Amino acid sequence: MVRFIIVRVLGAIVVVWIVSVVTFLIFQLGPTLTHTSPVYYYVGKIPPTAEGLKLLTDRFGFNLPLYAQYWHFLSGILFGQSITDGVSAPIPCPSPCFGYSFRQNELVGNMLLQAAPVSISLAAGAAILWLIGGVTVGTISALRPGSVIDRIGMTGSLAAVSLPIFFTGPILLLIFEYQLGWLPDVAYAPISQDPLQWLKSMILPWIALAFLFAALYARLTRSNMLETMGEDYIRTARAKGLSQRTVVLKHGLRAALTPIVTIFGIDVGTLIGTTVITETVFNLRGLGFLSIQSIQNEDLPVIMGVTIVAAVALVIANLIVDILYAVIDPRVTV
Amino acid sequence: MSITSVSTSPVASETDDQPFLRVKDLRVHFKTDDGIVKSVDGLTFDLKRGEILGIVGESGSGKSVTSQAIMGLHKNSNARITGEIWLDGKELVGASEEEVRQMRGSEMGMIFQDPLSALHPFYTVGAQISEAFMVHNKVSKKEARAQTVEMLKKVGIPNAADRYGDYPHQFSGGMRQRAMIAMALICQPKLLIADEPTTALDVTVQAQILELIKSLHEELNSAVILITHDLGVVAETCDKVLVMYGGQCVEKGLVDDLFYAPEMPYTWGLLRSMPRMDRDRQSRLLPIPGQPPSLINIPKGCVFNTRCPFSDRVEGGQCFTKHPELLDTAPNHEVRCHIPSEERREILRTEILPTL
Amino acid sequence: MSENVSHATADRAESLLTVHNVTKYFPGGGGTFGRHGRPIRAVDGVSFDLAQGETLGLVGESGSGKSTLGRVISKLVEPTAGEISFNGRDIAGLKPREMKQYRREIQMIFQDPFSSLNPRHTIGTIVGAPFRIQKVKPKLGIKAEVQSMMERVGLNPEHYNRYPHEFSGGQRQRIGIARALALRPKLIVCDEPVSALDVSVQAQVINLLEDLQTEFGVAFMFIAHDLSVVRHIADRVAVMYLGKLMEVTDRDTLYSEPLHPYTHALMSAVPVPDPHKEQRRERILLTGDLPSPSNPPSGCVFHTRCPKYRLELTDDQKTLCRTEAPVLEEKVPGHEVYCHFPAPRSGLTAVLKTGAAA
Amino acid sequence: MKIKIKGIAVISVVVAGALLLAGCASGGTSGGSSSSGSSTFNEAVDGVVNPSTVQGGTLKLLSSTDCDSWDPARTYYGWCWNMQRIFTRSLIGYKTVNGTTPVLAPDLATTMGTHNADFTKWTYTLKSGLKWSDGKPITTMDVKYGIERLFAQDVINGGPSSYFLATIAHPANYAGPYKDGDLSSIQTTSDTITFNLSTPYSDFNYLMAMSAASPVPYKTEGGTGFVGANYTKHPMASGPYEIQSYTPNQSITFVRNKYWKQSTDTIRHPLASKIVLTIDSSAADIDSKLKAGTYDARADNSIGTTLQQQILTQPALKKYADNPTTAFTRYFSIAPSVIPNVYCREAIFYATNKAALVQAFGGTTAGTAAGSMTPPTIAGHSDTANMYPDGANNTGNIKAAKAALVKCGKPTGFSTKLAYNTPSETGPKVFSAMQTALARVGITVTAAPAATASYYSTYIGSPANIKNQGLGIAVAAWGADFPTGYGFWNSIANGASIIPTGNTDYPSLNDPTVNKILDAAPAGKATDADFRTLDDAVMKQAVYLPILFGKSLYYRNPRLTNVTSDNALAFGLYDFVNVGVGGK
Amino acid sequence: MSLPKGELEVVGESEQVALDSSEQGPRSIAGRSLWAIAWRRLRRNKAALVSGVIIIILVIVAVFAGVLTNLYGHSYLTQHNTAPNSLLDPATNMPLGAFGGISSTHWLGVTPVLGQDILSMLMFGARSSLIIASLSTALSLLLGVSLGLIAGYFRGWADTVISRTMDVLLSFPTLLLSISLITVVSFITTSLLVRFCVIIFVLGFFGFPYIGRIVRGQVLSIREKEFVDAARSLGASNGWIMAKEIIPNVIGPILVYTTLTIPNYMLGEAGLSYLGVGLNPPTASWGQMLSDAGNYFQIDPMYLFLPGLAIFISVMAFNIFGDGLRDALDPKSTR
Repeated sequence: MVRFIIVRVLGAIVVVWIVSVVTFLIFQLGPTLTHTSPVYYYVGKIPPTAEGLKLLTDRFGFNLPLYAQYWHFLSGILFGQSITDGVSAPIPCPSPCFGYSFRQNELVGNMLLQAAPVSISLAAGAAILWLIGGVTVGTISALRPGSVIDRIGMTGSLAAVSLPIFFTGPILLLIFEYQLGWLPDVAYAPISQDPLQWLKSMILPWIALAFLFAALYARLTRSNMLETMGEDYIRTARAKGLSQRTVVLKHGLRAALTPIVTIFGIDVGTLIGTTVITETVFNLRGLGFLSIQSIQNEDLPVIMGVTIVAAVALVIANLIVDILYAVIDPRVTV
Repeated sequence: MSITSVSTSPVASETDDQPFLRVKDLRVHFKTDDGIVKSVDGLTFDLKRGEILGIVGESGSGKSVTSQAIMGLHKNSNARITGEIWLDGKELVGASEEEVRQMRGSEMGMIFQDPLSALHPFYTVGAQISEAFMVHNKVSKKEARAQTVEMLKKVGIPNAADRYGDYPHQFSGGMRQRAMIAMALICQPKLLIADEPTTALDVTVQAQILELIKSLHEELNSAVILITHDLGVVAETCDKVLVMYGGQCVEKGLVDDLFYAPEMPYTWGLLRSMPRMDRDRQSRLLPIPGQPPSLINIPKGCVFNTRCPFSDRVEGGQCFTKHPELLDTAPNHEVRCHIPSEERREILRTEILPTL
Repeated sequence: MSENVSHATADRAESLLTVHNVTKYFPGGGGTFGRHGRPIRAVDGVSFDLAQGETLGLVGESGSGKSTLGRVISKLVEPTAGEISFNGRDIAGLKPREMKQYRREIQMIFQDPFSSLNPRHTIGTIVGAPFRIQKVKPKLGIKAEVQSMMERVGLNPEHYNRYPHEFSGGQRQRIGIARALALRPKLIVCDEPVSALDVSVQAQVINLLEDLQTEFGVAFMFIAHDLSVVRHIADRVAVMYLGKLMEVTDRDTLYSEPLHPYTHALMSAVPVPDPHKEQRRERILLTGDLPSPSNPPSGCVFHTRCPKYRLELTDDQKTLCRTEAPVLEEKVPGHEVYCHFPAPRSGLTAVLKTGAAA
Repeated sequence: MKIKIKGIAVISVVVAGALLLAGCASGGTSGGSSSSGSSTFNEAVDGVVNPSTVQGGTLKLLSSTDCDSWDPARTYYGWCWNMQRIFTRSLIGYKTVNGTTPVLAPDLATTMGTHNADFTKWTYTLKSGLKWSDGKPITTMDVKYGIERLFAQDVINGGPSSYFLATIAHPANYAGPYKDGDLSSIQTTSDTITFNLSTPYSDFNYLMAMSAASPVPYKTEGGTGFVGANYTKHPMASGPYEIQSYTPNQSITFVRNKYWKQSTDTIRHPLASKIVLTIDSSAADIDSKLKAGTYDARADNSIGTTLQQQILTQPALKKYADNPTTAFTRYFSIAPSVIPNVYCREAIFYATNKAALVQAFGGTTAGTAAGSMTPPTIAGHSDTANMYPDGANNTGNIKAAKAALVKCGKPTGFSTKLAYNTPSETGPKVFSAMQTALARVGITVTAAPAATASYYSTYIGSPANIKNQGLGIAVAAWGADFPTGYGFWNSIANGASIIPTGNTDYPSLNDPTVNKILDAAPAGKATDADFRTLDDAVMKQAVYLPILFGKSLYYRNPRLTNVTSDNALAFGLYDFVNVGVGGK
Repeated sequence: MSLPKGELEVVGESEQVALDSSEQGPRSIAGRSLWAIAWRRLRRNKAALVSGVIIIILVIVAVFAGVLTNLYGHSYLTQHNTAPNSLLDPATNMPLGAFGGISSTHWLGVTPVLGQDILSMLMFGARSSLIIASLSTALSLLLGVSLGLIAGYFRGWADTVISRTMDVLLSFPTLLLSISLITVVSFITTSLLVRFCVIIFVLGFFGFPYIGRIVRGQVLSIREKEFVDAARSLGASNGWIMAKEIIPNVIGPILVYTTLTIPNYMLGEAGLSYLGVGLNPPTASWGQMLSDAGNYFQIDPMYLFLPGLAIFISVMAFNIFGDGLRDALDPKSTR
C-alpha cells in the first residue's frame, strides 16, 4: 500500500509538472504571439519610454532564456522567492509561490487563498447535495425499473442534464431573489464569520450546480445499480434470506457506488478550479471568477496560478480517488 | 427411498413419510418483448429429507428457473409463477416475500454455479458467511464469527480462522465453492439446492466438492436438489433423477432406473450422445439431431417431437398433436411419451442398449 | 477416422509438427511499473510431435497451460524459447511471406462459439475471411466455395447472409469449423471446441470433426479438459500439469494403463454415467490447490499434490521427488512419463477397462 | 480618465461647462433633515437635493468593480477620482462640481498657482495646519515627492502620469525618487513649491487638481510595506476621511480623519461619519439593492438595465433618478491607414445610423446624437455643427453616402472591420447596429472584438495593429481629463502625441492645422474660436465619427441629503464626499 | 428490457432459440444484422423516435436557416429599433407588447435594444450550434477513435504514452485554457472562420480523451475476443484486424457516444459564448443570446427563456436519442 501510494504520488507530481510546463508555455508564449511585450501582461501597461520598458523587462526576467524563466517560475513554486516591485523591501513569498500580481499588488497565493474558500464551499455543498440527491433518485429508480417513479426520475434527470447552468441560474435568481425576494442580499460571507449569510449566499448556486450533477449521478447510480442488482452475488444475498433493504443498501449500493466514488472525487476536484460559469452567474468570487477575471484583465501571474491550482486540485482528487478505490475495492491489487 | 407420487397418494401430506418438499404443477413464465417465455411449464415432484434429487437437462431446459422459483428468488421480478411449492408443510408460491425470505437460508440454502461471481467482491468471505448466520440467529458478531470459522473448517478450508478475513478473490475456485457451501449450510437448512455447483470447476475439484456435498447431506440429513447437465455427476451423487426438456419433466425415476432402464427417447438420446471415459470409443457418437425448442413457441404435442427419432412409431401422429402426460411406467418411474410402455422397453432393449 | 491405425510410434518419422522444449513465460503481474516479479511459466519446456492426420489430445486442468501451448503452436503467441518445426521447417525463422503460408497450414477452432465469431459479420464474410486475408481465389469464387463449405459442415448454404446471433451454439461452432477448414490446413488446433456445448450438440460437433478429419486428412491438436471427449476423439493423448507434460502416449495405452499419479487422479475424478461403476471405483482425491505457475514447486512440479508421494513413497524417494525434476521420457516403449516412480494402478483402471460390458 | 461601464474601460472626462451653481456649498438654505423630502427627476444635476447639515450615519455605496488603484497617482477611472476626493487633497481642487462648469479652487494651496509669463514656472503656497491622518504635518516636500513618484514609471504605472512627464522639466533618464532621488526642477521652501516646466502649460492648475498631483508622505509613504506600488493598499489620507479597512475586490471602508480640519478645507463639507463601498459584480444585484434601499447609490457608473427600465416606467422611482451629461463623446475612430480614401470614410459617416447607435448604447438616457466631437462642456462646441448631415432622426443619409462612395471609386461599397471590446453588453449591439446601417450602402463590416483589458492600450492603441489587422472602424469614447479645449483634444488629435502603444490618437490624426492650434494652446494662445476651427478641421478629415454625447442614469436613495452631481471628476456621479444620510 | 440477470440468461437463450426455430417457417434468407435488430428496438422506443424527429428538424432548420427565414419573412439581422418601424419602447429599449413582443409577424418576439427577430435568430443559432457541436465531435472522434484504437490494440508503450497523455489532458483545467487560448487567438486574428476553428479545436481537442478512453476500453475487451485471434491465426495483418474486426464492433459505442457528445459540445459552445469567448455577432448563437438576455432577464424574461428552451430541447433530444440508441444497441445496458 505504501509503495502504491508513493508511486501514485510520484505520478501525480509528474502530471502537475507537465501541467506547469504547458501552462507556462501557453501563457508565457501566448502574449508574445500577440506582438506585445509580456511586460504588458504583468503590469497592464507598456511604459511610454523604451528605458521604462527595458527596466521592467529586466525586472520580470523576460530578457532571460525561456528555460531560465521557467525555472524561475518553478523554483518559486518549489522553494519560494522574494518578489520585488522595484521599490519596497522584497516581499517574501514562501513556497508554494505562484508569483505576484503587479496589477493587484498582491501575492497570487493570497488571492488564491481568498478565493479558494468560496469555490470549496460551492463545490463541497453542491457535491453533498448532488451526491445525496442523485444517489437516492438513482437507487429508487433502479429498484423499480420501468415504474412511474423511475420514469419521472429519469426523465427529470435527462431534462436536468440538458439545462445549462447559465439558464437555470438566472431563472433561480429571477424567482428566488428578485420575484419572491427570499434572498435579498446574497453577498458571500465566510462560514466562520457569518454562517447564515454564507448559507444564504450559497444556497442558490448549490441548487443550480447540484441540479445538474444530481441528474448525472442519478443516471449513473441507476445504471450501476441495475447492473449490480443483476449480479450473482445479489442473488446470493437474497438466497441467504437477507431483507430487501439489506440487499439493496449493503450489497447493492456498496458495489454500485464504488465506481461513482471515482467520478465523484474527480468531479469535485475539477469543480474547485473551474466553476467559472456558476460563479459568474451567481457573482461568487471564487477561483473560477478569479480566473475569468484575470483572463479578462490579462493578469498573467494570476491566470497561471489559478490554472496550476486547479490542476493540482484535480490531480489530488484523482490521487485520493485512486487510493480510496484501492481501499474500498479489495480486488484492486496494491 | 421411494418417490411418493402425488397423483397416487394425494393424502401423503398427512402420513409420516410426507415429502419434505413438494412441487406441484409449477409454472414459471416470463413476459418479454418477443412473447411469453415458458421456462418451467407444469413441473411436479416430491423430495424427502435425506434424498438427493438430480435435475438434468440442457441449458434452457428450465432447471435453474425451477430452483430459483423454489427459493422464491423470482419474487419482485416479472416472472409469473403458478402452481404450488410446499416446503415442510408450508406453501411458498402464495406466501409473502417476507415469509419466504425468512425461510431462505434457514430452511433452504442454495449454492450457485460460479462461486466467484456469487460472492460479493467487497466483503470478506467470513463476513458474508457470518451475515448469513446472523440474519436467522440473534447472536453477537463474535458468536457468528466462531460459528463461521467452525463451518469453514467443516467444509474443509485449511486455516479457517485466518482465512475468515480473506476476500473471495483471494480464494481458489474450489475454496470459493466450499465457502459457498458453508454459507448455504451455516443455518443448517433442511433443503439444499445446488445449481450446477461444479460446472465451473476442474474435475479434480469437482470430485472434492461432490464428496463434500454428499457427506454434509448425510450429516445434516437434508434434502438436496442437484442441478446439473452432467449425467456422470448424477450417477455419482444422486438417489433420484428428474430429466427436464423444454421446461417440462420428461422422465423421472430412481438413478438405477434412469441409467439402466430409461424409457424416454430424450433420455436415450442423452445417454447415447455422451462420449464415455469408462468405455473404449465407439466408432461414432449418436447425437440427438436438431436443436432444443424455443420456450416461446413450444411445439404442439410432445415437446421433444422435433428431434425424436421414434415419433413416426406413434399412430396418428399423436406426437405432433397431443401433449403426452407424465405417466408411471413402473413404481417410482414416470415417463412422458406417447409410445406405449412395452414398445419403449422393446426399443430400449433392441435398439438403444446395444449402442450405449 | 483412422481408428484402425495405431499411431503409437509407427509414424513418428513423418511427423507434421515437432515441438521441442517450447517454453512460454508471461511477465509477472503486479507493480505499477510492471514487469517485475516472477514470470508466469505457462508452458515450461514442452516437447512432442504430431503426425499427419493424427489427433493429439491435450488434457489438463485449467491453468495447466494447455491453451497457451495451443496458441504458441498456432503462432498467436510467440514462444519464449524452444523450437517448433512444421513439415520439417523451423517456424521461428520464417519470413513474413512464409509465415503467411504457415498461417494457411495451421488453423484454430475456439472454445467460445459466441466470442469466436465477429457479431458484425455475416456467415459468408466470416467463412470467406480466410480467402480474403490470404488472397486466395477459389476456382468457383469465394461465395460458392464458402457455401459448399457451409453445406459440408451441416449449415444451410442459404444462410450465407445471416449473422452469428441468429444461430445456436452448436451451429456457430460449425461456422468456426468451416472457417478453419476453408484453406484446407494440415493442422487444426482445437481449443476446447465442445466444452461450451450441451451434450447432445457436443456429440454432433465431435462427429463432424471426425468426419472432416477423414475427408481432409487434417491433423488435430485437440485441447480439452474432458477426458471422456478426449478418449473418444484422440489418437494420442498428452496430459499437462503446470506447464509441463506429465504423460504422453497413445489413447488406448493411456486409458488402459496410465502410469502417472496425476493421470490417475484425473481419471478417478471424472464421474461416469454409470451408478454401479461409480460405487465400485477407486477415488483419488487431490488435496490443495494448483500451485502458482509463477512459483512452481521444486523438483517434480506435482509432488505437492501427489497422492503417491504422500501415501506410498519412502522418505528417500520423497527427497528425490522434491529435489530433482523428472524428465518426460519413454518409461515403457511408446509411453512417455514425467515421473520418478511411474506405475499402473489397477484399482482405477479396472473400471476403465471393462468396456461396454457393464 | 477612464470609467468602467460593464467591463468597458472608456476614456473620459472632466467637464467644463456652463452654469455654476451659486450657494450650493454650505451656504444658506435650511439645515433640516428632510431625509425623504420632495425630489424630482434630474434634481441633482444642476442643484442640490435635500440640502442638510445633519452629520453622522453611514453612506453605503456599491460598485461593480474595484478601483484600478487607490494610489492617487495610479488611478485613472473617473469614478475613482471621485472617490479620491473623499480622502485625498491636492494643491488645487474643484470647488463647484455640478452644473456645467466646475470651478477650480485652491485646496491645499492658499491660492491658485501663480505663473510666469510664458506659463513655464508655477508656484503654489501651502496652507498651514494641514495634517496627514497620522497626525504628521503635510509639507511641500510631500507634495513634491508625490509628483516625483510619477516619474518612476516602472513602479507607479497607471494614472495620468504622462501629463506630468511631458510638462515638468526633468533629466532625460530621470526614473523617479526611488532610483534617482530628488528632482531639481521642483523647488520647495517651507511653504511654497515651484514647478519649472519644460514647455509652456497654461492649464497647469488643472493638472494640479488631479489626484495624481496629491502629496505623498515624503519617503515614508504609507509606512513599511506600503511604499512604491504597494502604496495602493494603504494610501495616506489628507482629506476628511481615511481608509479604515480595505479588502481588494470586496469592500473599502472610510471613516472620518480626525486630523482633517474643516477650517483648512473650503471644498468639502463631509456629513456622513462612515462611507462603505461594497463591490458587487452583478449589475442585477446592484439594481435590486438600490431599489430596495439597502444601499444608497452606485459609485461607479450608470445603473443597470433593470433599474433603468423600472425608473423610466415608474414615476415614483424616477423622481430619485438623475440623468446628467457626462462630457464625453462616444465615437468611431476611422483609420486612414486602413481606409485611405477620405470619400470612403465620408460614406461611412453618411451611412451611419446614429439613432440606432444611441439605442444600442442604452437609449436616450445614454446620450444624444452628436454632430461633432467637441462635447457641450468643452470650448469649441457647437450645437449645430454637423459636417456630415445624417438625415432626419439621425438615421443616416443614404444618398450622400452613395455619392461619397462613387467619389471614392467604390460605388458598390467595400469591406472593413469594426473593432470593439469584449466582453461587453453594448459592443456587439453597436457592431450590429453599425453593420446594418452600413450594409444599406454596400459597406460590409465584420466584427473584430478584442479583450477589454488590452483593447485601448495595445489593440486600437497600437497604430501598427490597426493597420495590420485592417481595423477600419473602432469603437471608442473620449472625455477630457480636465475641461479645456486643450485637455480634450491634445491626446487624441495632436500628431505629436502618437505613440506605438497606449496611443490615444486612434486614427493617427496628424493634421497641420490641428497641430498648430494645439501646440499654441499651452502658451495660452488658443481661443475658443480656435477650438471651433480645430473641431471643423478634425471633422473634415473624416477620421472621428462622433456618435453621441454621453449621459448617465443614476439613482439615489431617498434618504440621501446634500446630493449633487460631480461633473468635474466623475461624469455626473454624486459628489459623495459631501453627501449625507440624515445622521442614520 | 429490465430483467434481472439470472432471468436474462433464459430470455437470451429463448430469443436465440426463437430465431432458430423460425428456420422451419418461410423467412427471408437475408439475415438480420445487429443493426437491423437495433433499429427494430429503437423503433419501439417512442421517446427516442420523437427525439430523432426533433434532431432531424433541428438539422433541417440549421441547414435551411436562410431559406426558412426568407419564407418567414424576417432576417435576424434586420433591426426594428428606430422610428418609424421600431418595435421597441423608445425610452427603455425593451420590446413593445406582451411576452417580449410576440406578435403575428414576429412569432417569438424581438430582442431588446436592437429589435431583432428572435425566431430567425434562433434558427441561425441552431446552425452555429450544430456546426460547432458536430465538427468538434468529429474532431474528438477522429482523435479519440484513432488514438484509443492504437492504445487499446497495440498496448505496450503506445498505450502508455497515449493513456498518460490523455490523463494529463484530463488533469488540465480545460475551460481556463480554452478561454485563454481563444482570447489569445482572437487578438491575432478576427477571422470568423478562425474563430469557429478555434472553438471547434478547443472543444474537440480537450474532449477527445473521454472518447479515447472509451474506445480504448472497448478495444481492449474486443481484442481479447476469440474472433480476433481467429483472424490473426488466419494471417490477418494488424490493419486488417483493426479495420475489419475491431472497428465494426466499436461503431456502436462510438455512435452512442457521438449522440451524447454533440449535446455536450452544444452546451460547451453556449457556455463559451456565454462567457464572451464564443461566437461573435453577427453570427447568431444561442449562448450569446442567453448571455445577452442575462442583462434583461428581469424585464424581458422571454428573451432568456427562448434560447434556453432551444438549447434545452435540442440537448435533451440528443440525450434521449443517445440513450435510446444505447439501449437499442446494447439491451443489457440499462443506463
